[in-house]
Amino acid sequence: MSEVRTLQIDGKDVAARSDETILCAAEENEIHIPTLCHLEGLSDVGACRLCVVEVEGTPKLMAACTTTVEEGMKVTTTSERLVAYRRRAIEMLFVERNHICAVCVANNNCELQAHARNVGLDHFELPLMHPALPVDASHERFVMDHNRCILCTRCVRVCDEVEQAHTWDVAGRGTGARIVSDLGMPWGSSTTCTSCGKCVQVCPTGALFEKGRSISEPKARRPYLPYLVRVKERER
Amino acid sequence: MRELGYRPDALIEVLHTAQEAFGYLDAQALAYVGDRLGVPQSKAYGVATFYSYFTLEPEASHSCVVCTGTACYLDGAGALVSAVAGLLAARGQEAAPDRWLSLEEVRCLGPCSMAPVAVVDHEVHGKLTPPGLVSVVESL
Amino acid sequence: MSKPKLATIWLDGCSGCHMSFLDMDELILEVAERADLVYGPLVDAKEFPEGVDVTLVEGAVGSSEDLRKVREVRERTRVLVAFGDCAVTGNVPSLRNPIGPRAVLETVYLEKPTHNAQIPSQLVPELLEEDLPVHAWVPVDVYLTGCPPSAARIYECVKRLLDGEAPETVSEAVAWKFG
Amino acid sequence: MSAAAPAGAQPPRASANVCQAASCLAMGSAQVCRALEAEVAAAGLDDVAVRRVGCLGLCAAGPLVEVPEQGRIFERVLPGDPSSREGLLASLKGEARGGRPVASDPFFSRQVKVVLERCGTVDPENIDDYLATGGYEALAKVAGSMSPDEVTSEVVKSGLRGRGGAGYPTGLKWRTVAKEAGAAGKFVVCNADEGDPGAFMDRSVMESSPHQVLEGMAIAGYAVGANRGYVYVRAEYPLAAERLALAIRQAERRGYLGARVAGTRFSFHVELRMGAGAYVCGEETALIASIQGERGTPRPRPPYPAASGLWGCPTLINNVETFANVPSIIVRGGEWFASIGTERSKGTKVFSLAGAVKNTGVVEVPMGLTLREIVFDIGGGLAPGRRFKAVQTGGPAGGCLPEELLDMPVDYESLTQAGSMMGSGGMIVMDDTTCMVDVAKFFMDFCRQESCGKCVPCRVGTHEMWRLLDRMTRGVASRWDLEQLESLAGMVRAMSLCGLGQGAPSPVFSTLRYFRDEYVAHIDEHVCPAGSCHMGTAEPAAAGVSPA
Repeated sequence: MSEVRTLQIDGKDVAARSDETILCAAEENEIHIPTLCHLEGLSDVGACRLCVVEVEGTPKLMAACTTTVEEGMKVTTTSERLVAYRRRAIEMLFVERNHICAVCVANNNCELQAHARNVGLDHFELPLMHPALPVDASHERFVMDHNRCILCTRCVRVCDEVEQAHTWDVAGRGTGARIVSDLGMPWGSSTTCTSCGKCVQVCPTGALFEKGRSISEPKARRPYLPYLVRVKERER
Repeated sequence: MRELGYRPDALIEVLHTAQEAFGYLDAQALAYVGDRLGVPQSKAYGVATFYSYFTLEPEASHSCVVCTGTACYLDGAGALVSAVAGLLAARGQEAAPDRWLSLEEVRCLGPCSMAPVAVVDHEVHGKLTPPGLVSVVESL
Repeated sequence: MSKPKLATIWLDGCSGCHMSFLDMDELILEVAERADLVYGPLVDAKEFPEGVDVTLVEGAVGSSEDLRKVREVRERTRVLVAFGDCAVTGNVPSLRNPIGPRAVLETVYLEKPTHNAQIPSQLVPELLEEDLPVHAWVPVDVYLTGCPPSAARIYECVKRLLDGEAPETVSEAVAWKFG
Repeated sequence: MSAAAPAGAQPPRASANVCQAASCLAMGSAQVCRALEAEVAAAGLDDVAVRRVGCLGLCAAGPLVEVPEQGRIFERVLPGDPSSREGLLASLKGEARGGRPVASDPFFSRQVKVVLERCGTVDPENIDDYLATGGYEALAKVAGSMSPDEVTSEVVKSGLRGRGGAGYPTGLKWRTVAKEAGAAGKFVVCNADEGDPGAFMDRSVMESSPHQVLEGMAIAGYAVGANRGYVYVRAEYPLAAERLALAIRQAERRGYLGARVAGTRFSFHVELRMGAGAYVCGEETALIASIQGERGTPRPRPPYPAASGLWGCPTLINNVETFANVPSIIVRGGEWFASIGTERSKGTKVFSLAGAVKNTGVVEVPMGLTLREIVFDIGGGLAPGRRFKAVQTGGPAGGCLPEELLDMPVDYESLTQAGSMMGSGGMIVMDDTTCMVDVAKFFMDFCRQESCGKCVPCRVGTHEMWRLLDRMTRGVASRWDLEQLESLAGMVRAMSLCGLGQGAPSPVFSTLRYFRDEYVAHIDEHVCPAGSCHMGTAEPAAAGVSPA
């Protein structure tokens, strides 16, 4: 059974359950830590590094989404250094692929774009890599545009953990890493995809989208994940 | 596979075995392995493309692996690679499907005292010079 | 005291940012009042003048001519504004970068045309290897994002710069979003 | 397979110990062995044994053959050259001539062998050789007469610290795993994924004394309450894997591994797992993923593997050299071990010496010896006419140490303070023809290719740093590029998820700290002081990003 822990986040005394993450505890206390790969209802992987925080007594920065609270912890969620580093991380996501907001289906509905705005990112110091990447439009209803993918793996996790089809996974490594369906074949020829569309729903950018959507057209956000997860837990 | 008990965690071992048997991992092999071990296809593909030892392309008849670990790098591994690449280019065979020779770079094979090192058809050659390696390769 | 000199220039872009500039409605009269518009697509001047106070550069740098111009502009301008996403990031024109200029020219001039297919070589500037943002070539003082930036933000930016505000504080004030 | 004397037979008057580790094998030592057997037989020397042994250390001069009775090591005994065996055969006949005298040669005499005690003396493919030198005595003692806590206490007392890199106290790690409940079982994992380029000590240990590693693992299993172990060997080491697999089978047959270890109720099963070419799998959470048959991507810690490792079970992970130290600690006691080395770094450390040094090979020295003693006394210094510039330790997460630090003692703290690290023990000597910017680029290229791609700071950051370093080595970089490099290095170190990314900027930091003038020369003067970079004629206004 979980117990109660008391800790400080940004100087504010907060109480949390011992199995809660710093991110969770912060959210409950209206302290907002930026996140990108995190999505309520999915497991956390600590990959995007936006939610890193300073914990007193630890020289390393800790990902708030994967670090559980401890008694007496003193957490800082915003500092000059953290803001600069987060900004750099967002910049890196922009420059590694071809994120051209003006012609993206997710324009104005994109979490990456919103983060850039929040940290005041108005240009890139790093040169754009401009990789040649494919757009997979072979699925009858959906499109995967690798130019917009930030490898947050939300699609991989929702497909594995919630839909349990495990159509998506990550192939390759380093800057060559790509989201793939089945054996790297076109999405449309996937034998495991149930066309449920959950991956499209959870994609934070314009990498996965429904056919027929135009630029900037708002996408309906359906907060069904926590509900589905609860149903599954009850079944178990 | 039977030996390893059809467990999902045997994936890498089984892929090693499959590659040894067929020379490379094609879609059919990956699908079969995934199926038998209860590993989703995309995961099998993800694993096969993560590790540099696995190849999804048919093997060339001969292989030349140049070590580019620190000691070899400092001792001129780069020149070895360019020499063999030059030879391949001259023969116009680098992209043919039934290639004559595959040229690979690998990070540190361990015999650093013999730097620079290359492995030609599984045989280790040390203290190489570019002409030396070219003559080894040409003798294949 | 003479009025500050304002210039605009149009490189590799769609001119949408200039359209947005014109979209200021009556505020454009105020800008005209406050500054001398000494160069731009809207002005009949052949040569980019010396001693310009503020220049809005629309578009990315895609050709040898763009590069020559942007270097000249930088030399002759005190505060250079990367005006819109193309100037700031490369944006749509930079979509050609993954495939390279040769492939673009071949597709446009050789494969697609139904007659007289040839790549023009006279009187047109050479395409650079990559289509890059302005700050890849010359220092930029203020980044005005947007595709296009709204008329209100353009006005805000120009007004503050004409008022003599430091480029850093102007940058912060007009920072918005891409797209 | 082995020429170990059968029980009851006369011990040989003299023996030729022929090195059968990878480096000597590559120079033809297997053929040397056969040729020697024929020649010994032809000369009628029936009281001479030709034995196949593990690494003799001086890999630079292989194939190596030792005649222990004469205390001499013969170098470059080539298969196709009978004249290279003349001195050796004379020595086997009893004449004291030729070869390199072990007792007076600093390469051998300055070493202290704990881990390498049996390297070059036992046949790695024969368990009897191992048993004859006291092998598995420690395990029998532990399982037969010590409590798990006593074992752990002995290791704590020894002061042994992890030999894989970071130097975490081994005893403490064991205690943490021992305390875990582990209702579903616990695991012991031997990290044999020696991936640092230029490091080959662990390979040498596995190829030369595989049983010693297995014995260390079994003792650890007993101490922490684990009944299953995995050795994760990198795919580039087929010989090491082969010998370990053979050793596992032999040990199982003899009852030192398996159901009833040394006749006690303790059981310990060991399985071999092969890597498949991914440096990041040396990181413990990635290694766990890889053993589980997954992509070798690290995950954030905590939870540490000690609490949640393989399949969520408490898991003890140590590296090859750490385990190889354990049997001696049990037999001779923790206090004996702690008497070697320095205050905070106990025992010995095995290094692989490579690069521009005369005696390249594997050496074991007490902690606290200076870099100068290792490079110049043991390593024999540089080739004539070459000038020492730097020694690189710690692999891609380590650093380059300059001449002025040569008198620094080699221990965990000193190396870290100097901006490098102990790492697994690779030591690469660089001379004045090596460009330090190019070295930094080399390591960054390595990290960029080995980055797993999970977190963005490492995935993109290593690529961007490599690009900047590449510009510098081509003579097209500006001061702005240098500023960017430093800024990126700080961010990648702080923000990356695992040790690969956190350590990747280290070679940049250390070369900037000690060799900044070389960076400046590349940038301001377009000159490579070492003369190794091909500086093109400056490109007209390269498309770098210029400052606002």
